[in-house]
Amino acid sequence: MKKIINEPDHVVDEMLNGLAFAYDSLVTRIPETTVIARKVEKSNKVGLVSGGGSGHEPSHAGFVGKGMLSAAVAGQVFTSPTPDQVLEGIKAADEGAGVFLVIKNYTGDVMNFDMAKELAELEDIDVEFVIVDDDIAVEDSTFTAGRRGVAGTVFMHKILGAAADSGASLSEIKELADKVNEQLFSIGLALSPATNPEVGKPGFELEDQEIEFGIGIHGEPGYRRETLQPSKELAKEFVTQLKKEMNWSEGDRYAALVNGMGATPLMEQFVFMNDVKKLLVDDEKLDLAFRKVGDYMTAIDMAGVSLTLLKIEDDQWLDYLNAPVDVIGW
Amino acid sequence: MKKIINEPDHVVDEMLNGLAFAYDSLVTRIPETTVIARKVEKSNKVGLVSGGGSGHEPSHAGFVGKGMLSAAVAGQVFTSPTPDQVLEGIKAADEGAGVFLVIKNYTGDVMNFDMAKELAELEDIDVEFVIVDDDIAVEDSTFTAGRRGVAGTVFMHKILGAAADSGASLSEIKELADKVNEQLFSIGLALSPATNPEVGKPGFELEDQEIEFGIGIHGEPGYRRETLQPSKELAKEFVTQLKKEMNWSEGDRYAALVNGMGATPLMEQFVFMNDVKKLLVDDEKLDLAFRKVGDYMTAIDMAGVSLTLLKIEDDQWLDYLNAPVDVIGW
Amino acid sequence: MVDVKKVQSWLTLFGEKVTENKEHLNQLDTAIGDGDHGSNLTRGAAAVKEKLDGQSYDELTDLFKDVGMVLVSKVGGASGPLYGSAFISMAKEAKNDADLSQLITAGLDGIVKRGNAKTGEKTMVDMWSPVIDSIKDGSLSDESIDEILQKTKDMKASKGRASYLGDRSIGHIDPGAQSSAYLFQALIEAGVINE
Amino acid sequence: MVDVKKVQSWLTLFGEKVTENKEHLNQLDTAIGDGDHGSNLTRGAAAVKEKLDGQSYDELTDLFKDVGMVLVSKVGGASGPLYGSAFISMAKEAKNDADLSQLITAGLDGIVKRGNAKTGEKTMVDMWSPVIDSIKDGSLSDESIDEILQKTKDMKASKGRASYLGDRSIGHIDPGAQSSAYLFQALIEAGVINE
Ligand SMILES: Nc1ncnc2c1ncn2[C@@H]1O[C@H](COP(=O)(O)OP(=O)(O)O)[C@@H](O)[C@H]1O
Ligand SMILES: Nc1ncnc2c1ncn2[C@@H]1O[C@H](COP(=O)(O)OP(=O)(O)O)[C@@H](O)[C@H]1O
Ligand SMILES: [Mg+2]
Ligand SMILES: [Mg+2]
Ligand SMILES: [Mg+2]
Ligand SMILES: [Mg+2]
Repeated sequence: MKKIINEPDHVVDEMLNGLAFAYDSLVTRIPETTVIARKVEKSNKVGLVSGGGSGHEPSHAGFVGKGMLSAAVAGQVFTSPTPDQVLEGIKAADEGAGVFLVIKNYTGDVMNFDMAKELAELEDIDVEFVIVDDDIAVEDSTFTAGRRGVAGTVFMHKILGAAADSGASLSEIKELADKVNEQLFSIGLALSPATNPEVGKPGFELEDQEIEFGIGIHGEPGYRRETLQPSKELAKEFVTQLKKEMNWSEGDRYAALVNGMGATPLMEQFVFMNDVKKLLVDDEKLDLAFRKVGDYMTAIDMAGVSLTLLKIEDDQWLDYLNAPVDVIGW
Repeated sequence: MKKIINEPDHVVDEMLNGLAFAYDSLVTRIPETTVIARKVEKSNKVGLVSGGGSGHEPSHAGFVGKGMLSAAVAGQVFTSPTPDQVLEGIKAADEGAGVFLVIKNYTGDVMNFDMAKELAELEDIDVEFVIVDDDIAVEDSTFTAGRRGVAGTVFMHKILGAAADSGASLSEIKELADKVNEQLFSIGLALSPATNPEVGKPGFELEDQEIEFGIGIHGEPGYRRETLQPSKELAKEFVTQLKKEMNWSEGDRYAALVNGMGATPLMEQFVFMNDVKKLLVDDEKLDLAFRKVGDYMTAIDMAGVSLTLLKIEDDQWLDYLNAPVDVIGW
Repeated sequence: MVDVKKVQSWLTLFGEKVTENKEHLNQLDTAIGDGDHGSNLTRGAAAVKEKLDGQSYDELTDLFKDVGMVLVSKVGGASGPLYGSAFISMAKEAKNDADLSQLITAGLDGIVKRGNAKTGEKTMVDMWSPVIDSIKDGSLSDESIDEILQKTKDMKASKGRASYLGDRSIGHIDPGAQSSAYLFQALIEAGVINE
Repeated sequence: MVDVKKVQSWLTLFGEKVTENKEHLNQLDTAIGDGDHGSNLTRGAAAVKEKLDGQSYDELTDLFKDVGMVLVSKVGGASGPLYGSAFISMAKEAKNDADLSQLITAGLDGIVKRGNAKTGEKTMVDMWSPVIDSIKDGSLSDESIDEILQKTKDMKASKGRASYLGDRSIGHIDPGAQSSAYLFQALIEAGVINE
């Protein structure tokens, strides 16, 4: 393991301190917690909290700030934060109008955030939540813990953050979140595995020219291993899988995110976006009305990319995506 | 070589198309060129042009937009763009008040940009330039081609971009650039080499636990190889080298950039920033009045970090650094 | 009646076993999960030790509750809330003068309420549920625990992280079942079972 | 007088040599630079070929100018402007009925004006400068070219990318000197030298 760290079990603590120091005009670390909260005057709006295991940087603390998350709660690397920490996040986010939780569909996250919700309700804070499950690589919940929550979560943050900022109520945000989640689909691939610093070894092995389709953001296995192919073939596999799910028609409007998994340079991500464009815009005649390329939901030092598509069902979603924010990572 | 690309010699072309497509509200690719120009109404201000070999993404196209660069010119991977391309960049940037070039001190860049300047002057465009040479790992120009231009260049873009936006004249920008360059110091290290897609093999080799101090942004060798140490020791080496150069005193004001080299996750960069903070703020009592962490000037898929310090000689520099921008990568 | 002191040494022993076998648990979890089950529980065990060391309890319910709360707030991931819920549920049951099998049954209820797993889904439930039967019929032993554990090998996971592997989860012992095996081995070793 | 047709086949030959030896040039440049000198010049050679194919020149100056402009606009890096400046400078000199040694001297002047290197700094200048002497005294041959080339091995680079290596640049042939060696071998092969 070759990493710029000190003690592996201090990584999360030191990372949060580094982040809070570097961006102290935007955010603050709530003392004695793993919560990064925004420095924004409270104004009786709905608070938006997300979080999960660490290792997905800039998720989630990188999206804390005006127009996006009120607070982010970090767990150990690839391990959901505990309910007491999530509760601290909820308290930091609470402006009196309730708090909304964005949870990625992983067993640990769901259970810990759910317990936190119970604890918050004991303290008379209204809490609602959405469980994002955008990863189409996984079979549905009859066979598995359900589709995982992956990079699409970042679109969820952005849209809900803008809605909260514009004064939407807790129930309006809940309704919006459920609608967005229904239209949110992602799929990823890995060229090389992630190494959790606390584990010290890669989570899986890939041969020299082998890649894996359908990987999750903690190195969970995907649905197929094969030899590395040109970018345009990789893009085609993604588009084929997404099309099966989404049944789009010419002219449908989408937001698209090409997301780097942590060790894949932007150079490759832009090349990949160019291939996605050829397939979706030139061939499928979709209207990609909003686009992003970069590292948004990573898996430590995994090399790979994911593609997220969100079907824009409502013009307002686009406005929300385009609304200005004051965060580290958007 | 394991990369998400198609033909290696189409990488730059496809990358520029992917970028221009993804961010078409901000930038446009000038047809038949490798120039990315901003979509901003021209307003008779000084145009700011940078560029260089590709492989440093988000540099330089990621900094094109309101408040920063007018245009960026991309060369082949790790190869300076040619004078005719730079000339196209100059023409795209020209608003009638002259064009300023930010050149990184590499022999190829200097010569090609210089030829472009001559060509532009033939077309009656006033051109001035700065040659950024912030890399303290290199001996001075009696022994070498001079100190290299590395991540500090991004601070140069930001400061000059804000100055140009506020209406500074070509000669004022030249003066500002020279002053900033004098106060700009960087140093980097690599954990693993970069692989140029057109070459197909890593530019150098490092053992399993070996790192190299003083590396350049194309994998140029540094001043020392040794065994990987904890982040805080790496930070100490950087700070020791920078202190030798800069002779700071308690209370001096600095801007600091922790820059990832392309394959180093943000997690590690934030841990590193935390160690930099302990050394510079807690121990040396410097005032780090501006801070950034992230991938700004990369070397394709090299793993490593660099640290840039800019001594703030004038309050206005801080204002310029903090001024809002509309670009992909700041 | 279940003896509070013995339970305390049971839980201390559990923590020791988990800590000793941290790497083994991580390895099991690397095969079908994310490789952290040992690290997660070791973190929890350290916190439990800190909480219990030098402390003595009069009421079983207080002991279970403290352990449950510590686990919930230190472990994270899936296993934190699950083990935490088990002990909190046992704490509630302990108020009713429950016997050991009633306590463990309450623990399982806590796990199931939190995680919704049925038997056969390759989770810790597949350790807890048959162990309860063994306790009831007096057949719990290191051997029977190991037998139960081995059975998780052939199961296909449909809950938790291992479920993403589908058929590829078959052939591996479930890490949570393994850690629960340590729990019940510790139960025997601490003599809670034989009173 | 230098024959235009022969010069054209000289430059075509140069492009072929560079293209054939692309990997070798890249390898030399990997050792002390960034590994692209072969790729850079091959790109340039392809563009020169495209420009010259089927074209015939009456005036040497036009031929040199076209080649220089193509190299400047296709090669990039350090070698693009340097080779480009060499040929543009030769184009100017060709207007003066210059002989071969005067032409190559003008080429070297172009390189030096652009790059400011002196001899001994381990650059292509260390090929061009002694080659001019050899042309003048009629001793230019494949052997003398190779001798000159090998001498760059022991030099320590203080210009261009190799300069960052300091002492570690010693022991390697300079890639730009190697490509210039191909240029002058082609000169002999095309018979420009013997008229
Ligand atoms: N829904 C569930 N019900 C019961 N046990 C579960 C459930 N999901 C996961 N587990 C148990 O949790 C164990 C994994 O715990 P751990 O590795 O600590 O958490 P994570 O999966 O979040 O990394 C699994 O081996 C399994 O026994
Ligand atoms: N200042 C200079 N003067 C003359 N030749 C130079 C100078 N700098 C570099 N060179 C030559 O250029 C060669 C490298 O060219 P190339 O690899 O194509 O460019 P780059 O260094 O930009 O990658 C060197 O081997 C050397 O011969
Ligand atoms: Mg985990
Ligand atoms: Mg080069
Ligand atoms: Mg796990
Ligand atoms: Mg080179």
